[in-house]
Amino acid sequence: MTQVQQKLEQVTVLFAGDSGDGIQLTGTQFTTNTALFGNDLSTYPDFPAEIRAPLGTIAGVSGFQIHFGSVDIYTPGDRCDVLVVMNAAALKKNLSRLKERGTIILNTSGFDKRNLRLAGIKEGDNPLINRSLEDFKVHEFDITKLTRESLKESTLGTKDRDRCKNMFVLGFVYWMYNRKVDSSIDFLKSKFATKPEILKANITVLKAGYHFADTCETFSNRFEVKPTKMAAGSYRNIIGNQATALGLIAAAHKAKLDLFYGGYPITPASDILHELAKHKNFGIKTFQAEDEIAGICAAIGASFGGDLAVTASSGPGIALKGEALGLAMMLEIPLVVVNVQRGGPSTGLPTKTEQADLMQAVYGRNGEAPIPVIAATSPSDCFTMAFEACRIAIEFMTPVFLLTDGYIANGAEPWRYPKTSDLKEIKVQFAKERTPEDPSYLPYKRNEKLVREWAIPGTKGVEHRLGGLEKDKETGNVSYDPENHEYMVKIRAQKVAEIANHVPLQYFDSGTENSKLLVLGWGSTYGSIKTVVKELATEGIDIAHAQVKYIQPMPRNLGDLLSKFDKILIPEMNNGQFITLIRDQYLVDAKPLNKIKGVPFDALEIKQAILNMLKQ
Amino acid sequence: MTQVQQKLEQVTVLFAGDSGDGIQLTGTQFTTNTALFGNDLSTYPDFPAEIRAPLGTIAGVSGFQIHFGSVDIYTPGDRCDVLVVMNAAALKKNLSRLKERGTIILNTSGFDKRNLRLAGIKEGDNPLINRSLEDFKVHEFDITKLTRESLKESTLGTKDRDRCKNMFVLGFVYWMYNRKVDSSIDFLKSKFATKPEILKANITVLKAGYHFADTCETFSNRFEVKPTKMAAGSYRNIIGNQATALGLIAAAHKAKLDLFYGGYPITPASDILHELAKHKNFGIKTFQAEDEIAGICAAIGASFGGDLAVTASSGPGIALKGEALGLAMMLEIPLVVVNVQRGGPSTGLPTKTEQADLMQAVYGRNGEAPIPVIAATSPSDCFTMAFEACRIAIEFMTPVFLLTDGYIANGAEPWRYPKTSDLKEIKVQFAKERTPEDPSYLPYKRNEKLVREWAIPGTKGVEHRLGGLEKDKETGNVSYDPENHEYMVKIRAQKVAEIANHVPLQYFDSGTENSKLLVLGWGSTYGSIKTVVKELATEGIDIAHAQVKYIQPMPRNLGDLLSKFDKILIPEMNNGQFITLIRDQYLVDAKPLNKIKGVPFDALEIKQAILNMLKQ
Amino acid sequence: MAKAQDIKDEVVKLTAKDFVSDQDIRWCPGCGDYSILKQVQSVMPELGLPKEDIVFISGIGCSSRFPYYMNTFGMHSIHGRATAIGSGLKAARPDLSVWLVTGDGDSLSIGGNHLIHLLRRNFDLNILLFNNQIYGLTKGQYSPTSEVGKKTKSTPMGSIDHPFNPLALCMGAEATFIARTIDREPKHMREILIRAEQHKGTSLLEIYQNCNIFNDGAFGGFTDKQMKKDNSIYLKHGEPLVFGAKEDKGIVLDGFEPRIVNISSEDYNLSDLWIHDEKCRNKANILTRFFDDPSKENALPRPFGILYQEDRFRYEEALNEQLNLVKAQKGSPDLDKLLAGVNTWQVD
Amino acid sequence: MAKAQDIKDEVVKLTAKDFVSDQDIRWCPGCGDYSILKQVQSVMPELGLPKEDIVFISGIGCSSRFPYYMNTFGMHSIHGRATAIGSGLKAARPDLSVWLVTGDGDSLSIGGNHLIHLLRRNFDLNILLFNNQIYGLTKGQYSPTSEVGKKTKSTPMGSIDHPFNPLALCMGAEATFIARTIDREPKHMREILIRAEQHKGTSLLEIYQNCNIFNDGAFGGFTDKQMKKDNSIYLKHGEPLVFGAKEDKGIVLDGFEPRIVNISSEDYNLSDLWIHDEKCRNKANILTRFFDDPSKENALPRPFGILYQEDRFRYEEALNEQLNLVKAQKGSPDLDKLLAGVNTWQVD
Ligand SMILES: Cc1ncc(C[n+]2csc(CCOP(=O)(O)OP(=O)(O)O)c2C)c(N)n1
Ligand SMILES: Cc1ncc(C[n+]2csc(CCOP(=O)(O)OP(=O)(O)O)c2C)c(N)n1
Ligand code: SF4
Ligand code: SF4
Ligand SMILES: [Mg+2]
Ligand SMILES: [Mg+2]
Repeated sequence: MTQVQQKLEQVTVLFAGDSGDGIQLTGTQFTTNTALFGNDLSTYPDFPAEIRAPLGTIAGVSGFQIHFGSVDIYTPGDRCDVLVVMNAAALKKNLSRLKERGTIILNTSGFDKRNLRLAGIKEGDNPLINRSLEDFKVHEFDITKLTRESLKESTLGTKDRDRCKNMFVLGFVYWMYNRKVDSSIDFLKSKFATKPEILKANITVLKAGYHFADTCETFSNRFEVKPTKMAAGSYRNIIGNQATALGLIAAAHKAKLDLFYGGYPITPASDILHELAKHKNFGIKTFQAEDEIAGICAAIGASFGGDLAVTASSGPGIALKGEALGLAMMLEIPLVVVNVQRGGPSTGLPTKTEQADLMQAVYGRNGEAPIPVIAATSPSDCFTMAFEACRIAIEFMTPVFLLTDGYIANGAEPWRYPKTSDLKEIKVQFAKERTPEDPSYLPYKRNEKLVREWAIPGTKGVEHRLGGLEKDKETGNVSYDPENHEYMVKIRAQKVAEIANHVPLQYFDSGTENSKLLVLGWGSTYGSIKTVVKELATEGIDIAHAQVKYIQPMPRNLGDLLSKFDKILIPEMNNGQFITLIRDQYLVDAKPLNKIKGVPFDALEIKQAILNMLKQ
Repeated sequence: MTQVQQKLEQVTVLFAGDSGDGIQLTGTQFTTNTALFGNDLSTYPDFPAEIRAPLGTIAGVSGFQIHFGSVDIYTPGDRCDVLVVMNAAALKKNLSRLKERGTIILNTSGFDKRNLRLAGIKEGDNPLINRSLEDFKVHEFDITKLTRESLKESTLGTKDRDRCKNMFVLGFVYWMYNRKVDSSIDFLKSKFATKPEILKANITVLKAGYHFADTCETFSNRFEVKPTKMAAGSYRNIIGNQATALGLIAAAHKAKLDLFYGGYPITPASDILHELAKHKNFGIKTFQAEDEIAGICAAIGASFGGDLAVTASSGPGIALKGEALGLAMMLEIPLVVVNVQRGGPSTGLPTKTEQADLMQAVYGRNGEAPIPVIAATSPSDCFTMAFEACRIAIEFMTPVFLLTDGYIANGAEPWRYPKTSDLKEIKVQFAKERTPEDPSYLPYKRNEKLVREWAIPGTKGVEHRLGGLEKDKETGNVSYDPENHEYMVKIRAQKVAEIANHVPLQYFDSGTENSKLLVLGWGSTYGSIKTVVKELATEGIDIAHAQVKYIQPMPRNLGDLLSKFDKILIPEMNNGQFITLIRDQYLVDAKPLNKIKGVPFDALEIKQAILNMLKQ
Repeated sequence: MAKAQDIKDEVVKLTAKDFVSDQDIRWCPGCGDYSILKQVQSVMPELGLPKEDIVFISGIGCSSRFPYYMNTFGMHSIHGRATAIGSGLKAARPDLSVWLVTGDGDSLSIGGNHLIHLLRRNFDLNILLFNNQIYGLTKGQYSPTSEVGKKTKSTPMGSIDHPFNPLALCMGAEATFIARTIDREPKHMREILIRAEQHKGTSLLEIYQNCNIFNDGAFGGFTDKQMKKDNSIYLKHGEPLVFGAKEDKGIVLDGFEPRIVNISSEDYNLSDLWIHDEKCRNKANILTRFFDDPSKENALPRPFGILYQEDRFRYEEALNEQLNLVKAQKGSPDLDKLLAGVNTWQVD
Repeated sequence: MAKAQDIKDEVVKLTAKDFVSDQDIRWCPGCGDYSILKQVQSVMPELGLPKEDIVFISGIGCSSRFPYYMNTFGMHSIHGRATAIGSGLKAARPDLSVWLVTGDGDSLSIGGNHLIHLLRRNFDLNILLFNNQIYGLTKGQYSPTSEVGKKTKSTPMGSIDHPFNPLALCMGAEATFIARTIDREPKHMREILIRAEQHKGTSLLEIYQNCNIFNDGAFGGFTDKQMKKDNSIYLKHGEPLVFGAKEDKGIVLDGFEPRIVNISSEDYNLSDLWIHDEKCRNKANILTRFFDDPSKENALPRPFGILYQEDRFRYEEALNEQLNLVKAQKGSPDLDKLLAGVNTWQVD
């Protein structure tokens, strides 16, 4: 039969199934393949909160969404073109995310009585029967059976055979998008190097899926998504948390410091620890502490000793670090604190995303304790900003907050990775040895950037004592002097303010100061806003977009830039936090657009808000 | 010799000496006497940071300032009329606080070689010799010797005798201000009931000081400060922390609940625990926990059990409570959290005052975790606001922050104490028992004020499970539903906002909306601002003054009120925190006046700022 | 734990089913937590308490989901703090039967401090410590009870933290009731649960729990049919320390060192053996150190049952005594008097 | 603690004075802290280390002011966290000699968790725990080591918390070096300080310290000339447990119970006595329970000296071994390779 080959600019595929169905693996395999093929892409996994949520239920559904194209891609996509579902619960949970007249690839064996019951679907409502899917293009087949059949020869048990069914799906989708299966075969070979039977079975099923698609009657269309025109360079695919870890390693490497990580596991930050632990050959010391307080305190100890010290956590864990953060600020030693934000408050929604810890980062300490705060905008930007956090921490002898969130931390995208030699230099100037003849050492003497020296143990002649009590402005000795206290509070604030002179100016990502409206974002809303603003441009609506990554202090020119606009819209995945900083600092009547659903903005939501605001 | 009796409207006396000199006792005795005499007054003790700071040094100086008058008194006074110093260090530290041509009462035995050296005064600079005190009225005598002489008969050892010298000073000052010594004799009798020798010695010296002043030649003036015309009622003198404790007890009493206090000692909040522990007969359970986290968590447990639960601390301790506060907010159970603010950041200046934990109270938690924040304006207002904190916590099922600070917590003033029957009612409506026939219990169902019920263990039929994960809006079961999450985040915020309908409207303490400038204060700056604004009024300058006590949510009419002014000045003992809330919420260009010296504003400082602003 | 003081008269006879909540259970299929839940639900009716007088409090972790599944009052609190919350609740409400559920991470890592302080204060409540030697909920990092060398995501080269011996730690922290059981011995678990509840004071019950996803078989030596009898010893007060598939092995004390002997041989018989005495702290301390890896040659068997039990005053009891005493001394509280204080004056 | 690895060649012979900082001491006159400071300063030169290789870290409390007075590197950190900060420092810088100074509140109340975890990890550093059985700095509330019934500002009717036995707790927490000394026995203190420094692993030294302002005489039983010899026993490895003003009393073990006997009588002589063995955990556990109130009839004497010492691998050592191993395996780090990862593609 003739197969039409249809060209597409962009496609969103959502793989969904039980958490035991290997959905995440299918998704990452398809991602790697797509990246190597040369498409721009963005992914977003959606785990259930449970380790092994009850089989077949809505709560147990695991999803992986990939958006790829021959054009630039900024988000994992709002709604999907293709929905792959392994069982009834996966369909029920995700159907609303499918575009009108979208395609469904459906495993019929996941729609038996038991599965319907577990998904909470009454028997009469079985979507395979009740015509509710009529408006979609549905391709249904019994994947379980097909998998078993293709493994008739295998010596594996049923359980192990059934585990291969995700490969059937993968093969099927590869065929749909005209792809080669080689990258996945390579992957399987290394993954199952010691388990030849399993390896064989997986490859067999992968190919079976591919060939099935090729030969079965149901499919008449094959799609082609041409490689994206990307800037020249070397690319790889990268996940946010991994990028954060690499950024930290790269910064330590450039600064010629050992990296010390002190932390306590917490979703969704743990993977930073896991990633760092893999690269001990870079001299990285990872310390899994007894709690978050010990994690940051160990990092403070290591920083005092001269390591580049890092701690990471998510909201509840960061809450525990407030007191120690105040100490680090007072000691004026380098420290990077990563908050991979998740749905809050309290334990909240650990596996969901949110941007609601911004105020905690800016204000969540006792006393006047200003700390620089920066935020990453995308998975690969985590690398850039982690590197920046280290640079600022070291160059300004200060703790620095880096905010990412579950969305970009677990998401992936292609990354034009830099060469070591292209990375900024980070200069560490430890205090030098002194002889008894030198005047006595003044640990709180500051340079022109208001920064004091890093004087580490082992350095002759610079022995000194630090502490959390207010300190004399030069000797660092305890001082209760009122004037000194005011001086110190102000100089610490000025030092942080001074950082504004050493970070990039704010720029428009789209539009100009003559645009009708400014969308001002921060952090991970970047992709959603960018997508909308580009779309509006094609519709002839000129919107400006600036994405703030340096939040405390804000870029020097931000006030100026804001003053050009009558209408400013600030979308945030929280109940309005960044907007309070903007209104306070610049007295502009910016308007909020808040989404607090544990998931990123859909482009449509932002578009609607812009259009509404333009009308007013 | 004839003694002139001079009438004064107000006087400030500062007692200063070594921390072993009994200065605090002298001060409190004089305070009680003054209060009983009928003067309005305000006091402020100034302890050294050390338990027993090195004898004779500046660091070891303990001070007690009392400002009293026949007119209304709002602060402990900026500069003093009379400075009593027991040694050289006390003089050196405090001389700058004495008014021009003020009076010094000076113990010469505190100016020997050793004392001068310890105070860091070169021998040539001995103020008793070098005429540097010429412009003041100095009364110097050897108090140590005089004390010893008056105790010639006593069987006490020298150390015990010397300990009485503060009584000599007290007697002396009583005479100066035309007072009876009876109240102090009563006090001594009860204090030393079991130590007759010490009692006798103290009374002897007290009288000796009194008579010495009467007979010695140095003194020609005796002063009279007439009783203040105060509103009719019963008065007592009260210290801020004591008032806080009484407010909590009173609220529990009115609500007919047991009071549970869980906390960990920290300066300057410990006295709340100490005071509560004294009144166990009110059924108060005080629990000295292993740390601040355990303190608040124990309180959460007690609140879950149906007690009125309270925890108190200061900045560093509050920093540790952030995570648990988020939980309490999520559980929606009553909890009062008192922060007696001290100089920060980090360990900071533990014995000094500051208002720098406001942002921590408003924003210092992960996720969207709004909590009502209120603040007390004076020592006696701590009672009112502690009571209010309890009322709001119970009526709105929420944790509530009460902010006081070292200044008002340790300061004292006369208090027209209320009758139990005059206090607002606090209605507790526990969930009622249910039978299996009743529809199943919905722990998160809300009433018209958006408040859920308090359903405590032991109540049949309302068994339910709470937790820090996001909860279904009615059943309280864990819910990952996106819409439910957004709904819950918003409803929790609305509930807090709703409180604005149940607190007093903001009013002008002085001035009107036609005044030229508004001074907008919060918390403990009340007295200083009030003093200035009154003074300016007498000079014909009409300034409005409003003091905000309900900070989150702000009073309903505050925006309106602010919109009437072109010039708004916000004085704070921090680097500008309240002002960020005002600017953000009302977009008014208020101007800051910040003092970060660990001590309250002098009236002059505020006056200057007002006058400058009026000129612009 | 003591029975709640004023047992309501109208207590109807409850069954295990009455303690099953309406929530779907979210543990992995095969998780040891299921068995523990079932045993707890099945001993609840034996407390003779109405459901509303029972409270389950937990921290965070797989194990800490427990309260959701109990049809009693419950709180799923924050990580490591169930012990502190339970202390406050018990101080406020001595009449309740309070149960704390916690994991090895929750209680011994982040919550270590509250645990040891609770033990010394001896509030009358029960702690069920689910030890699976792993962080389950955060997907498998090593825990403070994991063995040295454990390879996990956070320790790809093996962990280098010497682990806690939880019962030894609790002994050092002044615990008054120390016991151990295991998910796969339901009968034993029920027995010990009842003894824990009967103990007046803090009962610390360590439950070995298999995490079949991240640490499967961690306690295989004590559950495997072939091996368990040689690796475990089930303690009974007043009885000699006998174990082994054939009940042929016993423990004697060689000076201060415990040693395994063969009691079927000529050299030793039952009367030579160490007699278990729950009340002896020094013996209990040695028993907690029966902690060998069971795969080791000549490993001492792991003790199950009650290692130690002591009667000591309860915090909440002492607290209430003070409250009663002061009320007796000072009479009923008079708020007006308190507000007035000592020195007052009148302005007319 | 081991001597720092690369002792600088040019170490000049230092004296106690070299370790005196320029800060005025702010403790109350008569405070036991003075004596401890002096002994520490006087043993410092014996370490044979240059000043810059020594670091003192403390938490908050009177005792925690200590680092200010030492002319070495130092950090006066936050309450309860010196142990955690010290762990990180030692992990980062195994070459340094690290000393932690902490109070009974700082280490056992708020800092309890980090203390027990530090002990199990066995970082090679020294903990000086100043135990004055009170919160000094906050003006005299009872502490976790205060005796039951203690009347303080926060407990006007007497405290109702059963206290910790610090050394028993530390034994339970897998400590490898446990010792006790007292402010009023400077010579003994110096000896033990040196032993603590020599121990490779975490050395936990409890120092009884008189707070003459808020808890004067708490250790009077062990300092009073008349009584101290009858109330204290100074342990020596390999020697029998003898004490008493006339050296006439000894300890024997009656089964598992220690008992005081008169060795001047006929019934017992030296060879009957318990021989101190620092290496025996079971004996050490019993020794930590020599914890009677000395005023009690027949009180067991309080042990001073080293109760327990064990050799176990140090965390920072294992950490560095792993780092070296992986470097040996993977070769020197190549950042470009790391950044590129496994799957890359080229766009021209
Ligand atoms: C403050 C805080 N830190 C970290 C976490 C993440 N976290 C949740 S459970 C857990 C450990 C779980 O281990 P365990 O207590 O042994 O329970 P298990 O899942 O094994 O039953 C961690 C680290 C959290 N929820 N809160
Ligand atoms: C987070 C925090 N909580 C509480 C305090 C108050 N605080 C300072 S020291 C201390 C206890 C001191 O006792 P201890 O450790 O025994 O030291 P000591 O003063 O007796 O030497 C307390 C409660 C604090 N500084 N920080
Ligand atoms: S991860 Fe382990 S402990 Fe958690 S539910 Fe699954 S099997 Fe049980
Ligand atoms: S209060 Fe006690 S411990 Fe603190 S310095 Fe004074 S005597 Fe020493
Ligand atoms: Mg576990
Ligand atoms: Mg102490």
